[in-house]
Amino acid sequence: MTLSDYLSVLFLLAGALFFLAGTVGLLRFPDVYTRLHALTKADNVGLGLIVIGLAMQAESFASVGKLLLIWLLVLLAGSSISHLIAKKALQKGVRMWRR
Amino acid sequence: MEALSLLQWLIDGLIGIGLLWLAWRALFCPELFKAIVLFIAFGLLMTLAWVRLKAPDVALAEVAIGAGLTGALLLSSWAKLRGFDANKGMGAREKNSEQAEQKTKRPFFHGLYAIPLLLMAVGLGYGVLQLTPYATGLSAVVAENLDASGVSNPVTAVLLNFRAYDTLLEIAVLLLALIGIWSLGIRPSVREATPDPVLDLLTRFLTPLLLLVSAYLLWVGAHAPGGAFQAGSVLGAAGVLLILAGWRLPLSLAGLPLRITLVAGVSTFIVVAVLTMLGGAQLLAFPPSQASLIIFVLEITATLSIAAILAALFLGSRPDHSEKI
Amino acid sequence: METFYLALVFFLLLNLGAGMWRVLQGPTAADRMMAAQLFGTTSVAVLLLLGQVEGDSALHDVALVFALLAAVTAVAFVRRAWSEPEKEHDSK
Amino acid sequence: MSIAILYALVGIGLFCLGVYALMIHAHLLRKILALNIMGSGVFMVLLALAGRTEITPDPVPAAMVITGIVVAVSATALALALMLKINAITGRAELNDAEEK
Repeated sequence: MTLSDYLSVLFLLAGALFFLAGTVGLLRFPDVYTRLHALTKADNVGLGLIVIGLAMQAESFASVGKLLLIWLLVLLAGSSISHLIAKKALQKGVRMWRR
Repeated sequence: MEALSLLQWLIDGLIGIGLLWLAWRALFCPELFKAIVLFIAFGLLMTLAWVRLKAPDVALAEVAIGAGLTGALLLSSWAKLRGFDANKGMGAREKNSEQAEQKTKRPFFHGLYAIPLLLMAVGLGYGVLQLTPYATGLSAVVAENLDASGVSNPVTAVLLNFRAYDTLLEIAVLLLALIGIWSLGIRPSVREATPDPVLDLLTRFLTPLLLLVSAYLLWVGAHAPGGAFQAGSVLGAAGVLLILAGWRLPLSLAGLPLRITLVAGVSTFIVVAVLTMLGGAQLLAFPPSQASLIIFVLEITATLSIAAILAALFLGSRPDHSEKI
Repeated sequence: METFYLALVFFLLLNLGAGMWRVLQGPTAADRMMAAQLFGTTSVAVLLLLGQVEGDSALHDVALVFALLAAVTAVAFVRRAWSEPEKEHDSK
Repeated sequence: MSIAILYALVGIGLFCLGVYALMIHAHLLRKILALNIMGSGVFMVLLALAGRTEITPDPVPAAMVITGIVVAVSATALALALMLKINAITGRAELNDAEEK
């Protein structure tokens, strides 16, 4: 195992951790808005870290480019969709959680 | 090595159990909307199963159609159904789903149905277990003739050369489904409100990307997973996205130009089929020297037709009548 | 390395199973759809990892199409299926 | 038993679940979901049996399944349109043959 292998393992583990955090948040948080917050962590950071980890192992720049494209796409789509869901939920009067 | 194969089994076991569980919940949970979301999730997991079965071509098709188009179709039909119930008044809103639920509460008869089905499952399972554990099927035959087919991806070779008649009939079936829907004379839904700026931006970004990916899949299909179906369904998804964002085909294009696009795939196929027969060969048997070119032409027209048909299937009503509500 | 990737895939799949609870539980339609969204992103990660294990770059294409089409489904949800009010008050 | 056989058994399970749901549900949207799941089960059996090799799997079933997936989506679209039409005419998304009503 070379240094880049260790680094990539590190990134991948960190990514998996964010996915776990996202899932736990989705299950445990009290309302739509906080759950959205948890979901976007998994979407953006979790997948981003996994993409970085895999990009270190990629053979060609083309495949690194494709990996980054996938990440950017999920980033853009995920955040727009989250915005739309949150806005719709506010319009509909889905209650916000208060302690 | 031991840990590796154990992990493989765990992953496949999890996917298999997940598929069965999702199917069960999607079919037997009381709420329709929940059932649809579960079915979408089922389609996504199905994609992973195809990948595990080493069929990336099928995974691509499943992802574009099973996960994308079927989900959008089901969601929009559900919304129309609900909107219809809502129009009839508050009392009727939940009627549909509740009736469905009441009907499932007849366990005695349903238990009787389950017995022959269980027997059938056991019989089929026994049959599968009796099969030889290793079989190569037709892969050797395909590999032998791959050089003469004009492409190097075996699945594309089968779809557009060896069994091109399947594809011919398949595009015809798509067209028939569309004719069926159009002949139902469904009233178009009321024009939607202008999209939110963020959705507008997302659409403007996604549509060119969908076009690009579609063209890429068409090109890559000759030597790697991809091809006319996948490209066509991705292109069709671009159409669905535009329809969702409130865009409609301009009326000047909704007449003849649209119809020509819809039938382009099947008519090119028929012309090629007739020409090959006139050339003294069998139906759709391409001469190896020209096979590559013929497949290229067929794939392009098939992609355009499949995309147009899928988008039109999603729209549901005839686009040239959409203004007369 | 391969074992590690597969272990990661297994872990992510377990995550998916846990996330399914939110689809079943709801309570609003948005919650269910969000869980499906997480399902999509996790599957993209799984596809990328499997692509690395099998050395098959075609799986990157599958992941790309997956990300694109998941967005289309989500748009369908926001534009069509969730236009009805959640509670009993009618806006139309 | 190999992984391919595992998936073939899952496919049989999906098919039977689909048939059962098709028989007991009255709501047409459920029936359409059931038909789709039956189809997925059949595709899975086909591809699993094609995957019974160490080398690259048989491409012919894969091509057939791709065709099948596209046909399934067009059939689903037609079925959904028919369901909406039935709902518009009778007010219920169900077929009332041999009804109590």
